[in-house]
Amino acid sequence: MNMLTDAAVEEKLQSASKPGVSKMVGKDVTVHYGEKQALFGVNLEVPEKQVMALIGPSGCGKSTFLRCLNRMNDTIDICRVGGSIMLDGEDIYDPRIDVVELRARVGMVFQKPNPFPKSIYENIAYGPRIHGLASKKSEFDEVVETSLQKAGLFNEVKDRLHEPGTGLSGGQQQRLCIARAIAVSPEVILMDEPCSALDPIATAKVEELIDELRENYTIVIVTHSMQQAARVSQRTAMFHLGNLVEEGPTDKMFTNPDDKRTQDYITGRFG
Amino acid sequence: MNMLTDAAVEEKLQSASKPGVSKMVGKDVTVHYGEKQALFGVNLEVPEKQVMALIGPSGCGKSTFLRCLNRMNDTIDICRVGGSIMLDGEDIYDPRIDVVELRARVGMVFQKPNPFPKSIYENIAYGPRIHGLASKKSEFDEVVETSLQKAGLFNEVKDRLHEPGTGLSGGQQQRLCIARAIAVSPEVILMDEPCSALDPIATAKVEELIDELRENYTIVIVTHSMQQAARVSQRTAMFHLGNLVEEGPTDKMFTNPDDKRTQDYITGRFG
Amino acid sequence: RDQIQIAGSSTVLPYASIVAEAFGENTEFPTPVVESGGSGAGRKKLCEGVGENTIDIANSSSRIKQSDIDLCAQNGVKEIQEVRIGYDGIVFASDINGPEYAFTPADWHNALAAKVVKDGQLVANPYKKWNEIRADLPDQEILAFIPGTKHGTREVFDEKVIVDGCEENGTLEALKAANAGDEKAAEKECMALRTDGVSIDIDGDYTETLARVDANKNGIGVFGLSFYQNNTDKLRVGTMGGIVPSVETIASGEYPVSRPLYFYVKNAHLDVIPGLQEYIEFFVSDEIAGPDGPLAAYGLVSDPELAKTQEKVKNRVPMGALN
Amino acid sequence: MTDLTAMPAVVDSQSRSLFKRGERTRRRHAAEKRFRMIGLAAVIFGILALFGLLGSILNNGASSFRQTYITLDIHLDPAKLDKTGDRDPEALRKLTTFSYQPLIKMALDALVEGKGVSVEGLTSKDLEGMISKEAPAELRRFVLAHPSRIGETVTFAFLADGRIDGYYKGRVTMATAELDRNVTPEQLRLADKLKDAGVLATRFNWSFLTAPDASDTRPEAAGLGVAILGSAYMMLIVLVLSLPIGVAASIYLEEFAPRNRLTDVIEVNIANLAAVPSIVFGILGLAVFINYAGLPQSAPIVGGLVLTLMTLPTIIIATRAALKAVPPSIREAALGVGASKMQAIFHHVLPLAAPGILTGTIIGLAQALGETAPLLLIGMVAFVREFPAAPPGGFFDPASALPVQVYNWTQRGDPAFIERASGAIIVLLVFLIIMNLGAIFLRRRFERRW
Amino acid sequence: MTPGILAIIVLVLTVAGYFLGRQRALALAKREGVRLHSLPSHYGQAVALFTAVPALLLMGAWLFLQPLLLENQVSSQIPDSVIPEGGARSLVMADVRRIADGMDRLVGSGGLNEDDLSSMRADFSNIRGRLAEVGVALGSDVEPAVFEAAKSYRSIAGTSTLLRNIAVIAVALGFGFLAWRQVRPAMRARNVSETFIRSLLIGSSLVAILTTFGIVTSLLFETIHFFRLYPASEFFFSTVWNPQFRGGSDLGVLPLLWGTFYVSFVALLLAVPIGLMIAIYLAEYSGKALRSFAKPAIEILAGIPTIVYGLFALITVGPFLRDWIAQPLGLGSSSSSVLTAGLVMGIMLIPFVSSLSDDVINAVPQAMRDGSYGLGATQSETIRKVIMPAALPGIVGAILLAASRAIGETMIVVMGAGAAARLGLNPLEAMTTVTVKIVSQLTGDTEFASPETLVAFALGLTLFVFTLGLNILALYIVRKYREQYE
Ligand SMILES: Nc1ncnc2c1ncn2[C@@H]1O[C@H](COP(=O)(O)OP(=O)(O)OP(=O)(O)O)[C@@H](O)[C@H]1O
Ligand SMILES: Nc1ncnc2c1ncn2[C@@H]1O[C@H](COP(=O)(O)OP(=O)(O)OP(=O)(O)O)[C@@H](O)[C@H]1O
Ligand SMILES: [Mg+2]
Ligand SMILES: [Mg+2]
Ligand SMILES: O=P([O-])([O-])[O-]
Repeated sequence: MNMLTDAAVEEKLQSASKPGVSKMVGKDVTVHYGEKQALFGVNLEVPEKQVMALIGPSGCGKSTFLRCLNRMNDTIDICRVGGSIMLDGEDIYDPRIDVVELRARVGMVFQKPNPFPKSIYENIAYGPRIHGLASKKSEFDEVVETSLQKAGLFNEVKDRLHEPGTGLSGGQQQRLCIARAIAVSPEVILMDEPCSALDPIATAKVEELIDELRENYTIVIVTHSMQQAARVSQRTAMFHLGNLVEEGPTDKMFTNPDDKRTQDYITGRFG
Repeated sequence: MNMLTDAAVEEKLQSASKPGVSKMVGKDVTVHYGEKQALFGVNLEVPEKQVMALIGPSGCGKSTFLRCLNRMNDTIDICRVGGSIMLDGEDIYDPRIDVVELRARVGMVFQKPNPFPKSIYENIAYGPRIHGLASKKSEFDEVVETSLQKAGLFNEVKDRLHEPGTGLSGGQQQRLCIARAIAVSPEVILMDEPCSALDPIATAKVEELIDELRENYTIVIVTHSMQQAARVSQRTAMFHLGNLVEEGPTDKMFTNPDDKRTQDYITGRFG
Repeated sequence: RDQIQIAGSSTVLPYASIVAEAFGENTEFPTPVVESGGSGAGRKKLCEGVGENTIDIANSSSRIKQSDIDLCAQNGVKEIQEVRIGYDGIVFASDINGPEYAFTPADWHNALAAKVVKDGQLVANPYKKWNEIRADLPDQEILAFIPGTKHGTREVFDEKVIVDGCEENGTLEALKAANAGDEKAAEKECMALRTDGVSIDIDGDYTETLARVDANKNGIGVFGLSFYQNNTDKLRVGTMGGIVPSVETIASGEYPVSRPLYFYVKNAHLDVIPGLQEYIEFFVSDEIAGPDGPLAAYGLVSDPELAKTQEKVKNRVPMGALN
Repeated sequence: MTDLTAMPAVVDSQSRSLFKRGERTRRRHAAEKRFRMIGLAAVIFGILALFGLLGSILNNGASSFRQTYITLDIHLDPAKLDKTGDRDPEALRKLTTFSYQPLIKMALDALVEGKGVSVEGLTSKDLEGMISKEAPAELRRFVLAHPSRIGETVTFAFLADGRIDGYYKGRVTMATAELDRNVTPEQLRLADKLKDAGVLATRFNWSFLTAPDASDTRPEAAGLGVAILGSAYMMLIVLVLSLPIGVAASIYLEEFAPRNRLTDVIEVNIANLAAVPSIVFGILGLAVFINYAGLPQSAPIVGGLVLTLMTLPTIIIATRAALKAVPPSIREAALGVGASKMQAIFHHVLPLAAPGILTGTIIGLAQALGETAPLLLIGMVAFVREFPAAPPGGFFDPASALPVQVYNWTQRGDPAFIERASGAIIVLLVFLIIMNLGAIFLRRRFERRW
Repeated sequence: MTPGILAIIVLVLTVAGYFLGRQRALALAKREGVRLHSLPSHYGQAVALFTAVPALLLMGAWLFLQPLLLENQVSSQIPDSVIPEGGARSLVMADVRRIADGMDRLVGSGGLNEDDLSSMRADFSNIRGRLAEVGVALGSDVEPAVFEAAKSYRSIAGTSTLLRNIAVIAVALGFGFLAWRQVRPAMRARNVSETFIRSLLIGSSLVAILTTFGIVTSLLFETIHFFRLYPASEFFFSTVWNPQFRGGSDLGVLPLLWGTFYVSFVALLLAVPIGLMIAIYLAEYSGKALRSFAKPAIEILAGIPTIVYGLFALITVGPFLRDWIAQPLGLGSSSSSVLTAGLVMGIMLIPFVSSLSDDVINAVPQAMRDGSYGLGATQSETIRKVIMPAALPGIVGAILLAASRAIGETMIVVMGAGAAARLGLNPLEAMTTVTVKIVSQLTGDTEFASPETLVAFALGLTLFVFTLGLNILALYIVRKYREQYE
């Protein structure tokens, strides 16, 4: 399957080579789960209004890093985070910052779809409601509809908006969670394998969405599909065993990586 | 990415064209979730000692059909199943049959990884223990190790076998669930997107495993990756909106499908 | 606070509630609140201090103790009136369908004490049946339900039945000899009861004793006279020293096992809590506490010296030192 | 593959059918069946125990809702009631119930004569004894309320004495009456005749639910009015305080508190409070609420506070267990869309934990409703005849409580009280069920699996 | 204005504050064209909280302090001469309050006006009678000095109440206004209200600590008293419990602790397995209908007053065990026994185990069950090996709660196990427990200051420390176990 048209390559090169302000910066990020160290001093900048892909073998720390970016790791008792992470120049691990505000600005789609045990409608309306993004019924209806539309789920569920979100198929749940995340229009969207349970068409739809979102939002996406990384991202970071192996413009990473491990990984010779 | 060597095609053609006894046969299978009908009279034969792939867009009923094959749908209150499904010529929906034995013979890997809140070791030893496949500590150790090996997880977790399985990364959990399922060596293994959270290397490893298992076991796999379906399966069934669109030898399906929808789906023009 | 608050003895409670009810019915004052919680606790509450959230009257089935008076004084409760309302008879009764019993204190001591004199020897209690103690007692296994040590009744039982019986049957002498003449120690040993399940302490009330007698037909229970009088169809009362317990025999002092009942009034509350003075006068009036009053009808042995009490109450005479 | 295939296959497909069970499977199924049967047996045991207890309570207590009445025509004789003839209320009030007794006696004599139902050997004292001692009080109340009717003849339905009533409930028989010094066979015979004459009847007894307690001499007049009010007041306080405080404390401990020594101390503390005997809470209540804070004796407010403290551990333990059981993915989902921790908990976790919280509340309140011991020390185990006022003032008035009434009545000498105690238990259980209905209903609505 | 009405006014202001705050936030945001930091309702909440909390705190403090200060003021006016011998100033003050209250009622009922009142004098008019008209009963006639004190009490109280009302409303308005002024779109209103709620949560969890503190202090004092009268070594190590009236009691705690432990153990032996099996059956096996009936029904068992269980033990179970087990086996002939009390108590405890466990079992995610069934596990295997471990923390909580109840239970033991303290192994013999003795010694006839009564406090404290130890042990074991299995 051919993934990149020439035009697309052109565009990607351009956008990637733009100096680009850094939206988020991680410095020497280390993470421990109890005794076990999961990240070893990761330094990574996430450029604004671009898509950054995190790749690497299973268990290498991608989700862990992603969860650091909106302090989702706070919820795991045994998890300790070191180093610093900046959002627009402010340290998000500063005790004075408001985690809630942070998370409102840095939204997340989790690896395992986790819809609320509520109706589909409520799943999506929840975020806008707590952030006061809508107040009238019609506004909510609209947010719900557009979010579902964007996630490519609306047609499938439009007749059952008031049935529980947990009764959806795996892929539907995943799209529901994407819709839920974009409904609050955060500045940064973290997506942990958003297409893992999706068929090619739904995947294409989500990728389209990501491309669209890039105009206004910064996106970090974890993916196992090299093709997907190549298709949607401008920059790619490669993790291995808790280390950041290398980071750079996506096309460079996929054509001419600096590190042997990256090379091996993307050509499938790893391990 | 090139997927099929000529030799492989050859082999596939042969095994698929073998008349092959049908291990499982679904006749007019219908499924309702409450009011909503999810499957509309599906007729499908699963040949013995082959790999059958189920493909189709998200929400089309693949998981539903798969769950019918070992009566996993019994656990969903609102789910009603019609039609009949045979295993070795015996109707598995016959009230007199033994569901436990059925499930022991037809194992399952779920779409969302669901490790038990126990240690990794116990997660795997659980099946052999209840089926009495091992009794001595050393036997269990061996089953655990080989199962984890096969699922390509052993190296990552060998130092933490007694830590909880829920503390693994998404992909690791998925492999743990695969290891758990094969540890009881069922006759038929149902896998619902076993590689969705896996990186290419781990995926390759699992695919290798599937290929190996095919010698002795019958395998049904749901996948969204056409490439994967093409690589591992001998036969492919295509679902759409709760209907079985078409079923046939994998290479035929991917090269010369009868149905327009299949064609569209595998070439990504669907929608 | 508008209501009189009374607390204390559960033995006095029925009488106090009869009076309270009548008082509420016949006067403009609200019906007093009568708590039960034990004499000790009632006196403690009385002595908690003066003030609206302390009680006015403590009912007691035994005389106030010096330590209580001290506690009262310490908390500013200086004047207390002691009002004796009558006597409570204590009877021994068994199931109505069982044999008749004619006891003496000596029998009871022989039946329940840990050590008794048998054939001139001080031995651990060997008796299993009543007729082993005395041939004219029924051929029944010994099983007694006696008040637990929390009850004032137990004190009376110990003193007027067990210790007297101990003396009567000569065990006291033997014990005194064994204790090198120490009277106190001997008396204490007199009161030590056997622990082999023949004598069973009841910490509950008479209804529990009745239920136990009901469940163990050969058991004998210790009851208050009024309780017995309410259950004459279920219980057969035993005589003590040949005397049948009744209001009359107790009033006359023939029947030995009885005790006086009291209540104690906090004088400081007298003019402050509305109706308090009226209540105590009402209580000891002839209409109520006299031999023909409702209390006597219910089983209270009325006090022959009631008139004296009425006089004292009228004059609010505080009690003097304990003698 | 060798090692996998080397393992004995669970089922040899060629030789084994789904319809035939292997030896091991059979054993497992037997175990399954046993387990299930044990479970069913346990449920049946629980329900049987309940029905056994309920049955005996109902059997003993149902009759307390019916009472025997004797209809009498009383001539309100001015010569006896109002010698001056000026209907001066002061003077009328001075007249005690003892003066009303003769009126009843006269009416009884007249009745026996009029109906011609005399019974041999019946003394006039026996005759008087057939009417409840409550009757003169009732009469006096009537006269005080309607002084103008002095001189008229008014029909009253008086309660029959407890023993007569017991005769119609099977508690008293001719045989026991022989032995019973409170009732004679003659009285019973007369009662039968009066019944035939339509003067004596047994009917539903509302006053059992509305009247206050009565003293030991009139079991037939004793009711639960004050106790029901007292219990209702206390339960109101308990519910209003213990549910929010308990849930709030659990949320803090389970969701917010840092895991440190202090939290451990609080945790052990709460667990330990559950083991503190209820009477010790009474000691606490006496010391803190009455002696220190100066709240009144015997008041529902103190009872309510004490029971609140007693109920809290139960609610907290149940709530914490329920909160623990909510999977973390739910919290993450909420936090991930930018909900604050507080919002995540109140919007998502609490609704999912609601069944457990409600269970804790149901059990805690049930326990509080049936508790006597702590009330003993704060003066609520008492004979109370005055009704407490309406809340909030009534919270400070003396009151009784349902379990207290049960406790009191089981201690009384007259066996008629045993029946009433059982009746009180029935009322208590009905009260309990009514109180819990809402919670049970809510719990069913919130129950869901995910 | 009564405190109730004042509170209602504050509440009304609070509600108004809520809407004003909300509205201002919305209006400002609209005018400045910026986004609100928090939801509009959070701004409302913040203003409402500022309106209500300081005002209510002030009101509470005032209500608490006013009587004290007033009392001081007025009671200095009362000459010692009118205080009866042996009486207390506080009682006279109660009269003063009652008279003042009566005057209020008199005025209220229109029987008098203020002028009449101020000219009224105790030595001339029948004040007791007039007050009786409005339902205020006095114990005796009113002394002039007391009446004057009552008048000044009334006037001071009136002024003070007026001041209070003004102050409280002013504070509510003032703080509310300040908070309202503070409302800007950038204000972190959510944080304000959440911090507040959080402190409420912390406060609530401190109630438990305060309760413990209260219990310990209310027991400690008398316990020390007890140990002054009775040697501690005897209390803790003597194996004889035999209180007497006139001193010379043996008050060894060991037989009581043993009885407590033994009876609770028997009760749990019945309640835990049965309760768990009920929970499992209801959560996993039974149909909806049975479940929705059986669960609340079994919960009724927890609400039956313990005295009923006690009678059941006394009348039914005790004699049954004696006639069918104890006597045939030659194990004694006591109708009250550890076994009787234990079994009956066990029945009472069933719902504690069953209902709470049922809820946690029900909360185990379905995916766990699916995982196990998918491996060919039977339902019972799934329950025992997967669901129970997952639900374990909650179940342990339930069992601990049941154990706690068992230790604290009184009535059933009194009637079922008897009142005799004994150290023994035979479960068919009568024994007794700590709680029984706490109740009986505390409510008995003995004088309060004697060791026989005071021992109740020592017993309470001992039991408290004992269960504290058990709980610490339990926590330790649970942690240890969890570490192992996680
Ligand atoms: N528990 C349920 N309750 C109600 N509807 C359900 C339930 N599970 C699945 N469905 C519906 O049934 C249809 C088929 O679902 P199924 O899970 O079989 O899809 P699928 O092919 O596995 O999709 P995916 O690739 O997204 O997992 C979907 O429309 C889904 O919403
Ligand atoms: N809660 C946890 N407790 C302990 N260890 C954990 C926990 N979560 C993750 N880990 C470990 O940390 C390492 C990194 O995990 P992480 O989830 O970041 O991997 P990942 O790159 O997202 O992998 P995948 O692609 O499989 O999702 C893994 O070895 C994993 O086992
Ligand atoms: Mg991951
Ligand atoms: Mg699926
Ligand atoms: O309650 P008593 O003190 O009379 O035993």
